[in-house]
Amino acid sequence: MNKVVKNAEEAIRDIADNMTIALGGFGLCGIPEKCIEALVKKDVKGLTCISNNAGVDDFGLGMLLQKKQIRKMVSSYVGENAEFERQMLSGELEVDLIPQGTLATRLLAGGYGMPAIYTPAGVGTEIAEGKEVRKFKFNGMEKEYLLEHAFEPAFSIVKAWKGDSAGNLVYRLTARNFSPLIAMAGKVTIAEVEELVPDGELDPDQIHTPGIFVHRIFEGKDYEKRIEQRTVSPKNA
Amino acid sequence: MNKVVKNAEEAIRDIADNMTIALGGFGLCGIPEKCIEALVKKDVKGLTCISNNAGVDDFGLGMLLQKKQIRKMVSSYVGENAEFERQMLSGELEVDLIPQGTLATRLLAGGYGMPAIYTPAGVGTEIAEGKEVRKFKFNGMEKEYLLEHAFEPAFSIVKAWKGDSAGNLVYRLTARNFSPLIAMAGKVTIAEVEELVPDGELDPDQIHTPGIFVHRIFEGKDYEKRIEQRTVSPKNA
Amino acid sequence: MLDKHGIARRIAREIKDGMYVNLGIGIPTLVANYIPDGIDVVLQSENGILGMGPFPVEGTEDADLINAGKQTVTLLPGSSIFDSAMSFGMIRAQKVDLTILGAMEVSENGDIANWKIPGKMVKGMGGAMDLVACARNIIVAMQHVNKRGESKLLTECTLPLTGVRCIKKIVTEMAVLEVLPEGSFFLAERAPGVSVDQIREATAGKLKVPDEVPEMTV
Amino acid sequence: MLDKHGIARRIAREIKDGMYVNLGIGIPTLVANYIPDGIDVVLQSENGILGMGPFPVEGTEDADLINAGKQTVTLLPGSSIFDSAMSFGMIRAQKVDLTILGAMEVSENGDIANWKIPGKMVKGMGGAMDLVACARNIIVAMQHVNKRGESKLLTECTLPLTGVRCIKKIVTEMAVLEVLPEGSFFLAERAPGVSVDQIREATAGKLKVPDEVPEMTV
Repeated sequence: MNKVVKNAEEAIRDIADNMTIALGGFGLCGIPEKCIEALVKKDVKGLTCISNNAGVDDFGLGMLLQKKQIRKMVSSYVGENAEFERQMLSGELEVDLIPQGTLATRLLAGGYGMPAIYTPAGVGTEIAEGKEVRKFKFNGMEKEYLLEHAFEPAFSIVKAWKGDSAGNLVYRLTARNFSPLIAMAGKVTIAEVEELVPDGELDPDQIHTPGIFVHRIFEGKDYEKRIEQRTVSPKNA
Repeated sequence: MNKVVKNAEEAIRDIADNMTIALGGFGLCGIPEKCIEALVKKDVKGLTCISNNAGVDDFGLGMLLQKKQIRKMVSSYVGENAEFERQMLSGELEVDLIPQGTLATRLLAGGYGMPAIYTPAGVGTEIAEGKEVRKFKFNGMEKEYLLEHAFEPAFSIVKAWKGDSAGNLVYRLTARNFSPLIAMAGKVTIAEVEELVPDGELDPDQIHTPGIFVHRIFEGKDYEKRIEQRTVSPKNA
Repeated sequence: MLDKHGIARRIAREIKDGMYVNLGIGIPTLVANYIPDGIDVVLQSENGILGMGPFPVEGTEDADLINAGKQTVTLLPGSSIFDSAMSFGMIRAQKVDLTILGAMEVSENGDIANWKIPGKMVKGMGGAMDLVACARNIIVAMQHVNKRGESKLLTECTLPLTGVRCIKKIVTEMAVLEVLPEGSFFLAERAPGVSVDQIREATAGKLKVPDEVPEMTV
Repeated sequence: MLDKHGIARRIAREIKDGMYVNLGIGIPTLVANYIPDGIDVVLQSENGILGMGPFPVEGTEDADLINAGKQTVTLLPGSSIFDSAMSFGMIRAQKVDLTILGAMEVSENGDIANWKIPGKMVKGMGGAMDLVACARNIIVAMQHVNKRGESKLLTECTLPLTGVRCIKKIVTEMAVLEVLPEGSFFLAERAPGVSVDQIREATAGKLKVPDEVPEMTV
């Protein structure tokens, strides 16, 4: 089943104003650079973006923020982004902050057809307001859990290391993060990969995202892969 | 962190009468042969076994059934086992039949600390008796779901292809099946592997079960890997 | 009257290009042999395969590579292996486009029974309850009547149910039937040489027969 | 008075052989530098690492390998990488033995606030709400008082909560404190050169002081 498209422009052709999309990445690590660029160029507006972070001012989702293409961010952590903070505090940008594990599990729920899940994260905090609270026993302890609903984004966009025309994806190191979950949750899922390999080259035992979850795939060129916090040990060994 | 034990006997040393244990495998594919043998030898009784299948008369869990060591089976499919059928119909053996996806997801829930999950499997059937039914909308459709609880076996036993002393596991082909889920769900998890490799040899990107879920690991010798249904295509090409 | 290969061949025509398909044990497994050329289909096996291929050439069987019927199989290029939670995850999320499975009984409102005969046969439901509860598109491959000549297409199932109001299409040795939302079997096609009266006789549930019932092309 | 390295060093003594430990951003990250020899510990980073190693040697940084603080890191032999659902799965299932994180405020009943200052700073909770709600064993690394000299160990938190009744142990520049089930800070250890009175003064919440308060060994 050949899911290869030419490029990012073709892959995102039908992402329209006011849609809900989910994007892989943690900080700037593993973000779908090419599709974000194409969304900036296409200038779609009013997007709801589900993504753990919101990029930095001039890279990642920050580029969409700069152009005010995002109506609402659904994230767990949005620091390191001055334009974001400005838009949020001024009320231009709607922000739904969600515990990171809840975000991950609501995406998993979307991919696995579980309409809702229970998690203890946020019980007793403002996150719990208006949510169903229920007691369960787990690991020998009774405690309270919140009912949280599955994410079902219209489009999901992820970046992987390698992929094939069947849509199978392999991620590299912590560039994996939310991407396999986001890939599963999308009604339409777009994957950009550093290397598109012939079918049969990827080891079937080592696929992180099976092709059934991926609808369009293309090879991106010249990834910048910017590092947010370059921390190193001294060179003397 | 070195989790290596000498052999199956040492690995199962504290599995005692009347405990609940979960075992990996689908049919005879990927079953923990060595630990099952050791359980037979140790002659623990009154076990509750969570496993998709119950083996055949003289292999796999069938060996524990022959010796009447199992009080209760929790499975999705138990055909192909005459002794099983006899014990069940005579009432000697308690059997809890569970839809395969529910079984898998309840194990996942145990591994992921989700006390309960919702699934539509079995709604309106005898499986739903006494269970909470709740309507949710998913994928544009409202339907009924059952609340099902996480499995939390005292011991989990899985067989993997390769493993290291940190407890990381890699499975081979469909011998994977339920094993990663079972490995995660156990309060104590035992892994037997065809090959125990030095730490650092397994690619961190390609671990199916991270070592945190595994408490004891050993290399088994001379796996029989019996085939239940040998189906072949003719040799003319 | 169709034989089991005929049923499989007729069902194969329901498979469209680009589909992900789960095939149950028995007649459904045969469907794979009749998928028309030029139709690109990926077979899912619920024990954890996408891209399942034919049985292995003798001597190349691998104990670690079986399908949900525990038969040795092969993988095609572009295949993937995953655990059972992901397998039923993709089924539950309706990523699998079509499920084909057998049945002991189907009722006129789309209920299906195929996992248990109380006191006699209890093999378990395997993945069937998940598949019928989740799939958007289910085709049942079955015999119209049992060995004692009794209809298996009923007003109500007599055996413990596998799923309720989930079956939309049935292919038997005699006919192709659709389950209508108001609760009846719509006779869509006759098998070659089978009359409407024969089908009416073999169907215990409500049968809706249109003015013209085309003979199926297999 | 301890500096932040002193706090980290004191916390490191809480880490036992065989533990899986999650270290938050800031002082907790420093704890890794002071884990005693002979103690075998695996560091978890909630973006998907088990077996996290030190920062890479200059020139070997890899943009694809960062920790939850977005810092470039390395992997140790026996490490593994996984997605965020599994990462928080193992946290939620309490497979991670110990969580060390920072706080803006802690209350005498173990509530913690560390993610939001209404109208001023809203960076988000990241994984903190999951970690405090799930972990069986949490140590807070924090300053006893804020820049204006006000206590951060309170009767009740004034900032939006991250989690309720979840903190059991706190290490500050002045003391080691345990949160007692009935709702008070138990003064377990004094930092070198810090008096009980100084600690009493810096603690707004209920402070329970035993007859003898040992000076900590760092």
